Amino acid sequence: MNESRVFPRIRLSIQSRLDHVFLVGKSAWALSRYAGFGESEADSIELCLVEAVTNAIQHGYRGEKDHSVDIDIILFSDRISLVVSHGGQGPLHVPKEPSEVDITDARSLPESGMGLSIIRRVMDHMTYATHGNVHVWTMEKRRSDE
Amino acid sequence: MNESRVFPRIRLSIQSRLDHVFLVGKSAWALSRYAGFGESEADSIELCLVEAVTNAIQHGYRGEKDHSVDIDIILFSDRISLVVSHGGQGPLHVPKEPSEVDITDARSLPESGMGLSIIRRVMDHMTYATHGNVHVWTMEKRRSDE
Amino acid sequence: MRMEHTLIDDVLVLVPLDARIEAANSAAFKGAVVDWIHKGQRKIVLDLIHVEFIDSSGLGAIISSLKNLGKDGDLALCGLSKPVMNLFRLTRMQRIFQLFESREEAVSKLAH
Amino acid sequence: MRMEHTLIDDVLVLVPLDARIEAANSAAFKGAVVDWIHKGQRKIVLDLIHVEFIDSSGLGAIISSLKNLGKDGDLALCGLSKPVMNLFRLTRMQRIFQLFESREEAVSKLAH
Ligand SMILES: Nc1ncnc2c1ncn2[C@@H]1O[C@H](COP(=O)(O)OP(=O)(O)O)[C@@H](O)[C@H]1O
Ligand SMILES: Nc1ncnc2c1ncn2[C@@H]1O[C@H](COP(=O)(O)OP(=O)(O)O)[C@@H](O)[C@H]1O
Repeated sequence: MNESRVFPRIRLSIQSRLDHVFLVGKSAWALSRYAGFGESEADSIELCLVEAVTNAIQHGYRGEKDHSVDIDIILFSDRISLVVSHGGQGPLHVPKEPSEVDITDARSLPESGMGLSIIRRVMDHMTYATHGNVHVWTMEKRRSDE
Repeated sequence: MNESRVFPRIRLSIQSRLDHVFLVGKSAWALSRYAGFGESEADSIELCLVEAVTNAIQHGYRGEKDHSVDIDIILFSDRISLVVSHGGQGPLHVPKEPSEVDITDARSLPESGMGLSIIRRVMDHMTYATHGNVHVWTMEKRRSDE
Repeated sequence: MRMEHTLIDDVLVLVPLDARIEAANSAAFKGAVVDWIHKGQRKIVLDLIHVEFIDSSGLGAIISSLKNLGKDGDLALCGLSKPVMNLFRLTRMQRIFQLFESREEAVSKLAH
Repeated sequence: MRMEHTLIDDVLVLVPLDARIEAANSAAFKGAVVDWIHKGQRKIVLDLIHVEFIDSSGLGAIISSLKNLGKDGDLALCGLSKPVMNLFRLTRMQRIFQLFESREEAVSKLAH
Protein backbone atom coordinates (compact mmCIF):
# COMPACT_ATOMS: atom_id res chain seq x y z
CA MET A 1 0.00 0.00 0.00
CA ASN A 2 1.37 3.33 -1.06
CA GLU A 3 -0.93 5.76 0.64
CA SER A 4 -0.92 6.55 4.31
CA ARG A 5 -3.71 4.95 6.31
CA VAL A 6 -7.01 6.84 6.24
CA PHE A 7 -8.88 6.06 9.42
CA PRO A 8 -12.55 5.15 9.03
CA ARG A 9 -14.61 8.30 9.46
CA ILE A 10 -18.32 9.02 9.18
CA ARG A 11 -20.38 12.17 9.60
CA LEU A 12 -23.81 11.93 11.18
CA SER A 13 -26.16 14.90 10.81
CA ILE A 14 -29.50 15.43 12.48
CA GLN A 15 -31.95 18.28 12.89
CA SER A 16 -31.70 20.03 16.25
CA ARG A 17 -34.61 18.06 17.69
CA LEU A 18 -34.30 16.32 21.06
CA ASP A 19 -36.51 13.48 19.83
CA HIS A 20 -33.97 12.68 17.10
CA VAL A 21 -30.90 12.48 19.35
CA PHE A 22 -31.34 8.73 19.85
CA LEU A 23 -30.38 8.24 16.17
CA VAL A 24 -26.81 9.36 16.76
CA GLY A 25 -26.67 7.55 20.09
CA LYS A 26 -27.62 4.21 18.54
CA SER A 27 -25.23 4.68 15.60
CA ALA A 28 -22.34 5.57 17.90
CA TRP A 29 -23.07 2.53 20.04
CA ALA A 30 -22.85 0.20 17.04
CA LEU A 31 -19.68 1.82 15.73
CA SER A 32 -18.04 1.66 19.17
CA ARG A 33 -18.79 -2.03 19.44
CA TYR A 34 -17.40 -2.65 15.97
CA ALA A 35 -14.27 -0.69 16.89
CA GLY A 36 -13.64 -3.12 19.73
CA PHE A 37 -15.13 -1.39 22.77
CA GLY A 38 -16.97 -3.58 25.26
CA GLU A 39 -20.71 -3.33 25.77
CA SER A 40 -20.52 -1.16 28.83
CA GLU A 41 -17.93 1.11 27.21
CA ALA A 42 -20.20 1.46 24.19
CA ASP A 43 -23.07 2.31 26.57
CA SER A 44 -20.90 5.05 28.08
CA ILE A 45 -19.87 6.39 24.67
CA GLU A 46 -23.50 6.51 23.55
CA LEU A 47 -24.38 8.34 26.76
CA CYS A 48 -21.64 10.95 26.30
CA LEU A 49 -22.63 11.62 22.72
CA VAL A 50 -26.27 12.01 23.72
CA GLU A 51 -25.19 14.48 26.42
CA ALA A 52 -23.06 16.51 24.02
CA VAL A 53 -25.67 16.62 21.26
CA THR A 54 -28.41 17.49 23.75
CA ASN A 55 -26.23 20.37 24.99
CA ALA A 56 -25.78 21.56 21.40
CA ILE A 57 -29.56 21.64 20.95
CA GLN A 58 -30.55 23.01 24.35
CA HIS A 59 -27.72 25.48 24.95
CA GLY A 60 -26.34 26.00 21.44
CA TYR A 61 -29.66 26.37 19.63
CA ARG A 62 -31.80 27.19 22.70
CA GLY A 63 -34.17 24.43 21.75
CA GLU A 64 -34.90 25.73 18.23
CA LYS A 65 -35.67 22.79 15.98
CA ASP A 66 -34.69 23.85 12.47
CA HIS A 67 -30.92 23.80 12.77
CA SER A 68 -28.49 21.01 12.21
CA VAL A 69 -26.01 19.25 14.49
CA ASP A 70 -23.11 17.37 12.93
CA ILE A 71 -21.22 14.54 14.58
CA ASP A 72 -17.99 13.19 13.13
CA ILE A 73 -16.92 9.78 14.38
CA ILE A 74 -13.38 8.65 13.64
CA LEU A 75 -12.08 5.18 14.45
CA PHE A 76 -8.38 5.60 15.13
CA SER A 77 -6.36 2.48 15.74
CA ASP A 78 -6.11 3.14 19.47
CA ARG A 79 -9.17 5.31 20.19
CA ILE A 80 -12.54 6.63 19.06
CA SER A 81 -13.05 10.33 18.48
CA LEU A 82 -16.47 11.99 18.51
CA VAL A 83 -16.71 15.58 17.32
CA VAL A 84 -19.95 17.49 17.82
CA SER A 85 -20.34 20.72 15.83
CA HIS A 86 -23.13 23.26 15.85
CA GLY A 87 -23.63 26.76 14.53
CA GLY A 88 -25.56 28.15 17.50
CA GLN A 89 -24.48 29.95 20.65
CA GLY A 90 -21.19 28.98 22.24
CA PRO A 91 -20.86 28.55 25.99
CA LEU A 92 -20.10 31.67 28.04
CA HIS A 93 -17.63 29.47 29.86
CA VAL A 94 -17.07 25.74 30.02
CA PRO A 95 -18.02 24.76 33.57
CA LYS A 96 -15.33 23.07 35.61
CA GLU A 97 -15.87 19.75 37.32
CA PRO A 98 -18.58 20.36 39.94
CA SER A 99 -17.71 19.81 43.57
CA GLU A 100 -18.52 16.43 45.09
CA VAL A 101 -22.16 15.95 45.96
CA ASP A 102 -23.13 15.58 49.65
CA ILE A 103 -24.91 12.25 49.41
CA THR A 104 -26.16 12.39 52.98
CA ASP A 105 -28.59 15.15 52.09
CA ALA A 106 -31.05 14.31 49.32
CA ARG A 107 -32.11 17.94 49.07
CA SER A 108 -28.65 18.90 47.83
CA LEU A 109 -28.67 16.46 44.90
CA PRO A 110 -28.31 18.04 41.47
CA GLU A 111 -31.20 17.78 39.02
CA SER A 112 -29.22 19.15 36.10
CA GLY A 113 -25.67 20.02 35.15
CA MET A 114 -24.51 16.38 35.22
CA GLY A 115 -23.86 16.07 31.48
CA LEU A 116 -20.36 17.47 31.30
CA SER A 117 -19.22 15.64 34.41
CA ILE A 118 -20.37 12.34 32.91
CA ILE A 119 -18.40 13.15 29.76
CA ARG A 120 -15.33 14.03 31.84
CA ARG A 121 -15.60 10.78 33.76
CA VAL A 122 -15.98 8.53 30.71
CA MET A 123 -13.76 10.19 28.13
CA ASP A 124 -9.98 10.52 28.15
CA HIS A 125 -10.18 13.95 26.57
CA MET A 126 -12.80 16.60 26.08
CA THR A 127 -12.04 19.88 24.38
CA TYR A 128 -14.10 22.80 23.25
CA ALA A 129 -13.07 25.02 20.34
CA THR A 130 -14.72 27.60 18.16
CA HIS A 131 -14.00 27.99 14.45
CA GLY A 132 -15.72 31.12 13.18
CA ASN A 133 -19.40 30.55 13.93
CA VAL A 134 -19.02 26.85 14.50
CA HIS A 135 -18.70 25.46 18.02
CA VAL A 136 -16.90 22.17 18.24
CA TRP A 137 -16.79 19.70 21.16
CA THR A 138 -14.31 16.91 20.76
CA MET A 139 -14.38 13.79 22.92
CA GLU A 140 -11.90 10.94 22.75
CA LYS A 141 -11.80 7.54 24.39
CA ARG A 142 -8.94 5.07 24.17
CA ARG A 143 -9.63 1.41 23.71
CA SER A 144 -8.45 -0.50 26.73
CA ASP A 145 -6.06 -3.27 25.78
CA GLU A 146 -7.54 -6.71 25.77
CA MET B 1 -49.02 18.45 20.32
CA ASN B 2 -49.65 21.09 17.75
CA GLU B 3 -47.12 20.28 15.08
CA SER B 4 -47.35 17.41 12.64
CA ARG B 5 -45.10 14.45 13.37
CA VAL B 6 -41.55 14.77 12.12
CA PHE B 7 -40.21 11.28 11.53
CA PRO B 8 -36.74 10.57 12.91
CA ARG B 9 -34.21 11.20 10.18
CA ILE B 10 -30.42 11.10 10.09
CA ARG B 11 -27.89 11.73 7.35
CA LEU B 12 -24.73 9.62 7.20
CA SER B 13 -21.87 10.82 5.03
CA ILE B 14 -18.68 8.99 4.14
CA GLN B 15 -15.84 9.44 1.72
CA SER B 16 -16.13 7.30 -1.43
CA ARG B 17 -13.82 4.63 -0.01
CA LEU B 18 -14.79 0.96 -0.08
CA ASP B 19 -13.02 0.39 3.23
CA HIS B 20 -15.34 2.91 4.92
CA VAL B 21 -18.61 1.40 3.72
CA PHE B 22 -18.93 -0.77 6.83
CA LEU B 23 -19.54 2.41 8.85
CA VAL B 24 -22.90 3.03 7.21
CA GLY B 25 -23.73 -0.66 7.24
CA LYS B 26 -23.24 -0.94 11.01
CA SER B 27 -25.17 2.29 11.68
CA ALA B 28 -28.08 1.18 9.51
CA TRP B 29 -28.15 -2.18 11.30
CA ALA B 30 -28.46 -0.52 14.70
CA LEU B 31 -31.13 1.92 13.53
CA SER B 32 -33.13 -0.88 11.89
CA ARG B 33 -33.08 -2.88 15.10
CA TYR B 34 -34.19 0.15 17.10
CA ALA B 35 -36.98 0.76 14.59
CA GLY B 36 -38.36 -2.68 15.35
CA PHE B 37 -36.92 -4.87 12.59
CA GLY B 38 -35.79 -8.35 13.57
CA GLU B 39 -32.14 -9.35 13.54
CA SER B 40 -32.29 -11.08 10.19
CA GLU B 41 -34.23 -8.17 8.65
CA ALA B 42 -31.60 -5.78 9.99
CA ASP B 43 -28.91 -8.02 8.47
CA SER B 44 -30.69 -7.75 5.11
CA ILE B 45 -31.07 -3.98 5.39
CA GLU B 46 -27.37 -3.60 6.21
CA LEU B 47 -26.53 -5.77 3.20
CA CYS B 48 -28.70 -3.74 0.82
CA LEU B 49 -27.23 -0.46 2.01
CA VAL B 50 -23.70 -1.82 1.61
CA GLU B 51 -24.60 -2.92 -1.95
CA ALA B 52 -26.06 0.46 -2.86
CA VAL B 53 -23.18 2.48 -1.38
CA THR B 54 -20.62 0.17 -3.01
CA ASN B 55 -22.35 0.74 -6.36
CA ALA B 56 -22.20 4.48 -5.79
CA ILE B 57 -18.44 4.25 -5.22
CA GLN B 58 -17.60 1.69 -7.91
CA HIS B 59 -19.95 2.76 -10.68
CA GLY B 60 -20.85 6.32 -9.67
CA TYR B 61 -17.33 7.48 -8.79
CA ARG B 62 -15.41 4.75 -10.69
CA GLY B 63 -13.50 3.95 -7.55
CA GLU B 64 -12.17 7.49 -6.97
CA LYS B 65 -11.72 8.02 -3.25
CA ASP B 66 -12.10 11.73 -2.67
CA HIS B 67 -15.83 12.16 -3.19
CA SER B 68 -18.65 11.86 -0.76
CA VAL B 69 -21.63 9.54 -0.52
CA ASP B 70 -24.64 10.60 1.54
CA ILE B 71 -27.17 8.25 3.05
CA ASP B 72 -30.42 9.52 4.55
CA ILE B 73 -32.22 7.12 6.84
CA ILE B 74 -35.80 7.91 7.79
CA LEU B 75 -37.78 5.91 10.33
CA PHE B 76 -41.39 6.17 9.24
CA SER B 77 -44.01 4.61 11.48
CA ASP B 78 -44.56 1.66 9.13
CA ARG B 79 -41.25 1.43 7.23
CA ILE B 80 -37.59 2.41 6.97
CA SER B 81 -36.36 4.44 4.05
CA LEU B 82 -32.71 4.54 2.94
CA VAL B 83 -31.69 7.11 0.37
CA VAL B 84 -28.23 6.92 -1.18
CA SER B 85 -27.05 10.03 -3.06
CA HIS B 86 -23.88 10.62 -5.01
CA GLY B 87 -22.63 13.23 -7.45
CA GLY B 88 -20.79 10.90 -9.81
CA GLN B 89 -21.88 9.09 -12.96
CA GLY B 90 -25.43 7.86 -13.19
CA PRO B 91 -26.25 4.42 -14.59
CA LEU B 92 -26.68 4.14 -18.38
CA HIS B 93 -29.70 2.03 -17.55
CA VAL B 94 -30.91 0.35 -14.40
CA PRO B 95 -30.59 -3.40 -15.06
CA LYS B 96 -33.76 -5.43 -14.79
CA GLU B 97 -34.02 -8.51 -12.61
CA PRO B 98 -31.53 -11.04 -14.08
CA SER B 99 -32.90 -14.33 -15.37
CA GLU B 100 -32.86 -17.27 -12.98
CA VAL B 101 -29.47 -18.91 -12.57
CA ASP B 102 -29.00 -22.47 -13.83
CA ILE B 103 -27.84 -24.06 -10.61
CA THR B 104 -26.98 -27.38 -12.26
CA ASP B 105 -24.01 -25.81 -14.01
CA ALA B 106 -21.43 -24.20 -11.73
CA ARG B 107 -19.72 -22.57 -14.68
CA SER B 108 -22.80 -20.43 -15.33
CA LEU B 109 -22.90 -18.95 -11.83
CA PRO B 110 -22.57 -15.15 -11.68
CA GLU B 111 -19.53 -13.63 -10.02
CA SER B 112 -20.91 -10.10 -10.08
CA GLY B 113 -24.14 -8.25 -10.81
CA MET B 114 -25.92 -9.71 -7.76
CA GLY B 115 -26.19 -6.43 -5.83
CA LEU B 116 -29.33 -5.01 -7.37
CA SER B 117 -31.13 -8.35 -7.33
CA ILE B 118 -30.43 -8.69 -3.61
CA ILE B 119 -31.86 -5.22 -3.08
CA ARG B 120 -34.93 -6.09 -5.16
CA ARG B 121 -35.47 -9.26 -3.16
CA VAL B 122 -35.15 -7.62 0.28
CA MET B 123 -36.74 -4.23 -0.23
CA ASP B 124 -40.38 -3.43 -0.94
CA HIS B 125 -39.40 -0.55 -3.21
CA MET B 126 -36.29 0.58 -5.01
CA THR B 127 -36.26 3.63 -7.20
CA TYR B 128 -33.59 5.54 -9.03
CA ALA B 129 -33.88 9.26 -9.73
CA THR B 130 -31.55 12.01 -10.81
CA HIS B 131 -31.77 15.58 -9.53
CA GLY B 132 -29.38 17.76 -11.50
CA ASN B 133 -25.98 16.19 -10.94
CA VAL B 134 -27.09 14.12 -7.99
CA HIS B 135 -28.04 10.47 -8.44
CA VAL B 136 -30.42 9.14 -5.84
CA TRP B 137 -31.28 5.52 -5.04
CA THR B 138 -34.18 5.10 -2.66
CA MET B 139 -34.91 1.81 -0.92
CA GLU B 140 -37.83 1.16 1.41
CA LYS B 141 -38.73 -1.75 3.62
CA ARG B 142 -41.93 -2.12 5.59
CA ARG B 143 -41.89 -3.46 9.10
CA SER B 144 -43.75 -6.75 9.24
CA ASP B 145 -46.49 -6.70 11.87
CA GLU B 146 -45.65 -8.51 15.05
CA MET C 1 -44.71 9.65 28.41
CA ARG C 2 -46.52 6.33 28.40
CA MET C 3 -46.57 4.86 31.91
CA GLU C 4 -48.43 1.94 33.49
CA HIS C 5 -49.30 1.97 37.20
CA THR C 6 -50.38 -0.62 39.76
CA LEU C 7 -51.25 -0.05 43.41
CA ILE C 8 -50.12 -2.82 45.81
CA ASP C 9 -51.46 -1.88 49.23
CA ASP C 10 -49.96 1.58 49.78
CA VAL C 11 -47.12 1.11 47.29
CA LEU C 12 -47.54 2.57 43.82
CA VAL C 13 -45.61 0.79 41.05
CA LEU C 14 -44.92 3.00 38.06
CA VAL C 15 -43.72 1.35 34.83
CA PRO C 16 -42.52 3.74 32.11
CA LEU C 17 -43.17 2.13 28.71
CA ASP C 18 -40.84 4.26 26.58
CA ALA C 19 -37.48 2.69 25.74
CA ARG C 20 -35.60 5.88 26.60
CA ILE C 21 -35.86 8.59 29.26
CA GLU C 22 -33.81 11.49 27.94
CA ALA C 23 -34.09 15.21 27.27
CA ALA C 24 -36.89 14.69 24.73
CA ASN C 25 -39.28 13.22 27.31
CA SER C 26 -37.75 13.70 30.77
CA ALA C 27 -39.99 16.67 31.62
CA ALA C 28 -43.10 14.65 30.77
CA PHE C 29 -41.77 11.74 32.84
CA LYS C 30 -41.06 13.97 35.82
CA GLY C 31 -44.48 15.60 35.50
CA ALA C 32 -46.22 12.24 35.56
CA VAL C 33 -44.36 11.06 38.69
CA VAL C 34 -44.72 14.35 40.55
CA ASP C 35 -48.47 14.35 39.80
CA TRP C 36 -48.78 11.12 41.81
CA ILE C 37 -46.78 12.63 44.66
CA HIS C 38 -48.92 15.74 44.73
CA LYS C 39 -52.00 13.52 44.89
CA GLY C 40 -50.57 12.20 48.18
CA GLN C 41 -48.71 9.08 47.08
CA ARG C 42 -45.80 8.47 49.47
CA LYS C 43 -44.33 5.06 48.52
CA ILE C 44 -43.28 4.64 44.90
CA VAL C 45 -41.53 1.82 43.07
CA LEU C 46 -40.19 2.81 39.68
CA ASP C 47 -39.94 -0.32 37.53
CA LEU C 48 -37.53 0.46 34.69
CA ILE C 49 -37.93 -2.93 33.02
CA HIS C 50 -38.79 -1.42 29.60
CA VAL C 51 -36.21 1.35 29.75
CA GLU C 52 -33.04 0.74 27.73
CA PHE C 53 -31.42 4.13 28.13
CA ILE C 54 -31.46 7.09 30.52
CA ASP C 55 -29.41 10.26 30.10
CA SER C 56 -28.52 12.91 32.68
CA SER C 57 -31.81 14.74 32.26
CA GLY C 58 -33.74 11.52 32.82
CA LEU C 59 -31.65 10.89 35.91
CA GLY C 60 -32.35 14.47 36.98
CA ALA C 61 -36.06 13.74 36.70
CA ILE C 62 -35.71 10.67 38.96
CA ILE C 63 -33.69 12.69 41.47
CA SER C 64 -36.39 15.34 41.38
CA SER C 65 -39.00 12.70 42.17
CA LEU C 66 -36.97 11.60 45.20
CA LYS C 67 -36.75 15.18 46.43
CA ASN C 68 -40.46 15.75 45.90
CA LEU C 69 -41.26 12.70 48.03
CA GLY C 70 -39.44 14.32 50.95
CA LYS C 71 -38.52 12.76 54.28
CA ASP C 72 -41.78 10.89 54.85
CA GLY C 73 -41.74 9.37 51.36
CA ASP C 74 -39.93 6.36 49.98
CA LEU C 75 -38.70 5.54 46.48
CA ALA C 76 -37.23 2.28 45.17
CA LEU C 77 -36.07 1.38 41.67
CA CYS C 78 -35.98 -1.99 39.95
CA GLY C 79 -35.46 -3.54 36.54
CA LEU C 80 -32.36 -1.51 35.70
CA SER C 81 -30.86 -2.56 32.39
CA LYS C 82 -27.08 -2.55 31.97
CA PRO C 83 -26.86 0.90 30.32
CA VAL C 84 -29.09 2.36 33.04
CA MET C 85 -27.05 0.77 35.83
CA ASN C 86 -23.96 2.13 34.09
CA LEU C 87 -25.39 5.67 34.32
CA PHE C 88 -26.13 5.22 38.03
CA ARG C 89 -22.57 4.03 38.62
CA LEU C 90 -20.96 6.80 36.58
CA THR C 91 -22.83 9.44 38.56
CA ARG C 92 -22.40 7.60 41.90
CA MET C 93 -26.20 7.62 42.20
CA GLN C 94 -26.28 3.88 42.96
CA ARG C 95 -25.29 4.98 46.49
CA ILE C 96 -28.29 7.32 46.79
CA PHE C 97 -31.08 5.17 45.46
CA GLN C 98 -32.54 1.89 46.68
CA LEU C 99 -31.99 -0.41 43.72
CA PHE C 100 -33.52 -3.89 43.42
CA GLU C 101 -33.38 -6.68 40.87
CA SER C 102 -37.07 -7.49 40.89
CA ARG C 103 -40.30 -5.59 41.40
CA GLU C 104 -41.26 -7.99 44.23
CA GLU C 105 -38.16 -7.14 46.26
CA ALA C 106 -38.69 -3.42 45.72
CA VAL C 107 -42.35 -3.55 46.73
CA SER C 108 -41.75 -5.67 49.83
CA LYS C 109 -38.96 -3.32 50.95
CA LEU C 110 -41.35 -0.37 50.80
CA ALA C 111 -44.43 -2.22 52.08
CA HIS C 112 -43.45 -2.79 55.71
CA MET D 1 -6.62 -10.29 3.61
CA ARG D 2 -5.46 -12.09 6.72
CA MET D 3 -6.07 -15.83 6.39
CA GLU D 4 -4.98 -18.85 8.42
CA HIS D 5 -4.52 -22.23 6.78
CA THR D 6 -4.22 -25.83 7.99
CA LEU D 7 -3.67 -28.94 5.90
CA ILE D 8 -5.53 -32.06 7.11
CA ASP D 9 -4.41 -34.92 4.84
CA ASP D 10 -5.29 -33.62 1.37
CA VAL D 11 -7.91 -31.12 2.63
CA LEU D 12 -6.86 -27.48 2.99
CA VAL D 13 -8.76 -25.48 5.63
CA LEU D 14 -8.70 -21.74 4.99
CA VAL D 15 -9.82 -19.43 7.80
CA PRO D 16 -10.25 -15.77 6.83
CA LEU D 17 -9.54 -13.60 9.86
CA ASP D 18 -11.19 -10.37 8.72
CA ALA D 19 -14.67 -9.72 10.10
CA ARG D 20 -16.02 -8.73 6.71
CA ILE D 21 -15.55 -9.93 3.12
CA GLU D 22 -16.89 -7.13 0.94
CA ALA D 23 -15.88 -4.96 -2.00
CA ALA D 24 -12.96 -3.47 -0.06
CA ASN D 25 -11.17 -6.82 0.33
CA SER D 26 -12.95 -9.37 -1.88
CA ALA D 27 -10.32 -9.22 -4.64
CA ALA D 28 -7.56 -9.91 -2.11
CA PHE D 29 -9.59 -12.75 -0.65
CA LYS D 30 -10.22 -14.28 -4.08
CA GLY D 31 -6.54 -13.90 -4.98
CA ALA D 32 -5.46 -15.75 -1.85
CA VAL D 33 -7.83 -18.68 -2.48
CA VAL D 34 -7.09 -18.92 -6.18
CA ASP D 35 -3.34 -18.96 -5.42
CA TRP D 36 -3.85 -22.20 -3.46
CA ILE D 37 -5.85 -23.69 -6.32
CA HIS D 38 -3.19 -22.75 -8.86
CA LYS D 39 -0.63 -24.43 -6.61
CA GLY D 40 -2.61 -27.65 -7.15
CA GLN D 41 -4.88 -27.73 -4.08
CA ARG D 42 -8.11 -29.55 -5.00
CA LYS D 43 -10.06 -29.93 -1.73
CA ILE D 44 -10.74 -26.77 0.20
CA VAL D 45 -12.78 -26.07 3.33
CA LEU D 46 -13.53 -22.41 3.88
CA ASP D 47 -14.11 -21.86 7.59
CA LEU D 48 -16.02 -18.57 7.96
CA ILE D 49 -16.06 -18.66 11.75
CA HIS D 50 -14.55 -15.17 12.09
CA VAL D 51 -16.59 -13.59 9.30
CA GLU D 52 -19.57 -11.52 10.42
CA PHE D 53 -20.59 -10.09 7.07
CA ILE D 54 -20.27 -10.90 3.36
CA ASP D 55 -21.67 -8.79 0.54
CA SER D 56 -22.35 -9.72 -3.09
CA SER D 57 -18.75 -9.14 -4.14
CA GLY D 58 -17.49 -11.40 -1.34
CA LEU D 59 -19.99 -14.02 -2.45
CA GLY D 60 -18.78 -13.51 -6.02
CA ALA D 61 -15.24 -14.27 -4.84
CA ILE D 62 -16.40 -17.51 -3.22
CA ILE D 63 -18.28 -18.49 -6.39
CA SER D 64 -15.15 -17.71 -8.37
CA SER D 65 -13.17 -20.06 -6.12
CA LEU D 66 -15.68 -22.83 -6.77
CA LYS D 67 -15.40 -22.30 -10.52
CA ASN D 68 -11.60 -22.27 -10.34
CA LEU D 69 -11.61 -25.60 -8.56
CA GLY D 70 -13.40 -27.12 -11.54
CA LYS D 71 -14.98 -30.59 -11.82
CA ASP D 72 -12.19 -32.50 -10.07
CA GLY D 73 -12.09 -30.09 -7.12
CA ASP D 74 -14.27 -29.87 -4.04
CA LEU D 75 -15.23 -26.90 -1.82
CA ALA D 76 -17.10 -26.95 1.47
CA LEU D 77 -18.04 -24.05 3.74
CA CYS D 78 -18.55 -24.00 7.48
CA GLY D 79 -18.95 -21.58 10.38
CA LEU D 80 -21.53 -19.39 8.62
CA SER D 81 -22.83 -16.67 10.93
CA LYS D 82 -26.48 -15.62 10.69
CA PRO D 83 -25.86 -12.63 8.40
CA VAL D 84 -23.71 -14.78 6.10
CA MET D 85 -26.32 -17.56 5.98
CA ASN D 86 -28.89 -14.86 5.25
CA LEU D 87 -26.89 -13.77 2.17
CA PHE D 88 -26.65 -17.36 0.93
CA ARG D 89 -30.41 -17.76 1.33
CA LEU D 90 -31.26 -14.46 -0.36
CA THR D 91 -29.17 -15.38 -3.39
CA ARG D 92 -30.31 -19.07 -3.36
CA MET D 93 -26.62 -19.99 -3.09
CA GLN D 94 -27.29 -22.33 -0.15
CA ARG D 95 -28.45 -24.75 -2.86
CA ILE D 96 -25.13 -24.54 -4.72
CA PHE D 97 -22.63 -24.82 -1.88
CA GLN D 98 -21.94 -27.59 0.58
CA LEU D 99 -22.57 -25.90 3.93
CA PHE D 100 -21.68 -27.44 7.30
CA GLU D 101 -22.05 -26.40 10.90
CA SER D 102 -18.58 -27.43 12.04
CA ARG D 103 -15.15 -27.63 10.49
CA GLU D 104 -14.96 -31.33 11.40
CA GLU D 105 -18.06 -32.19 9.36
CA ALA D 106 -16.79 -30.19 6.38
CA VAL D 107 -13.35 -31.79 6.46
CA SER D 108 -14.67 -35.35 6.81
CA LYS D 109 -17.10 -34.79 3.91
CA LEU D 110 -14.20 -33.79 1.64
CA ALA D 111 -11.68 -36.31 3.03
CA HIS D 112 -13.17 -39.59 1.77
N1 LIG E 1 -22.97 23.12 23.12
C1 LIG E 1 -23.04 24.06 24.08
N2 LIG E 1 -23.29 25.32 23.74
C2 LIG E 1 -23.37 26.24 24.69
N3 LIG E 1 -23.22 26.00 26.02
C3 LIG E 1 -22.96 24.77 26.42
C4 LIG E 1 -22.86 23.74 25.47
N4 LIG E 1 -22.59 22.62 26.14
C5 LIG E 1 -22.54 22.91 27.44
N5 LIG E 1 -22.75 24.22 27.63
C6 LIG E 1 -22.73 24.86 28.96
O1 LIG E 1 -22.31 23.90 29.91
C7 LIG E 1 -23.22 23.84 30.99
C8 LIG E 1 -23.22 22.47 31.64
O2 LIG E 1 -23.72 21.50 30.76
P1 LIG E 1 -24.21 20.11 31.35
O3 LIG E 1 -23.20 19.61 32.33
O4 LIG E 1 -24.53 19.20 30.23
O5 LIG E 1 -25.50 20.44 32.18
P2 LIG E 1 -26.98 20.89 31.75
O6 LIG E 1 -27.05 20.80 30.27
O7 LIG E 1 -27.85 19.91 32.47
O8 LIG E 1 -27.11 22.28 32.26
C9 LIG E 1 -24.51 24.26 30.41
O9 LIG E 1 -25.40 24.73 31.38
C10 LIG E 1 -24.07 25.34 29.43
O10 LIG E 1 -23.88 26.56 30.09
N1 LIG F 1 -24.85 4.18 -8.26
C1 LIG F 1 -24.72 3.76 -9.52
N2 LIG F 1 -24.22 4.55 -10.46
C2 LIG F 1 -24.07 4.11 -11.70
N3 LIG F 1 -24.41 2.88 -12.11
C3 LIG F 1 -24.93 2.03 -11.24
C4 LIG F 1 -25.10 2.43 -9.89
N4 LIG F 1 -25.64 1.39 -9.24
C5 LIG F 1 -25.79 0.39 -10.13
N5 LIG F 1 -25.36 0.76 -11.33
C6 LIG F 1 -25.40 -0.12 -12.54
O1 LIG F 1 -26.09 -1.30 -12.16
C7 LIG F 1 -25.32 -2.46 -12.53
C8 LIG F 1 -25.63 -3.62 -11.59
O2 LIG F 1 -25.23 -3.37 -10.28
P1 LIG F 1 -25.07 -4.58 -9.26
O3 LIG F 1 -26.28 -5.46 -9.38
O4 LIG F 1 -24.81 -4.06 -7.91
O5 LIG F 1 -23.84 -5.40 -9.82
P2 LIG F 1 -22.27 -5.08 -9.86
O6 LIG F 1 -22.06 -3.84 -9.06
O7 LIG F 1 -21.69 -6.29 -9.22
O8 LIG F 1 -21.96 -4.93 -11.30
C9 LIG F 1 -23.91 -1.99 -12.48
O9 LIG F 1 -23.06 -2.78 -13.25
C10 LIG F 1 -24.05 -0.57 -13.03
O10 LIG F 1 -24.11 -0.58 -14.44
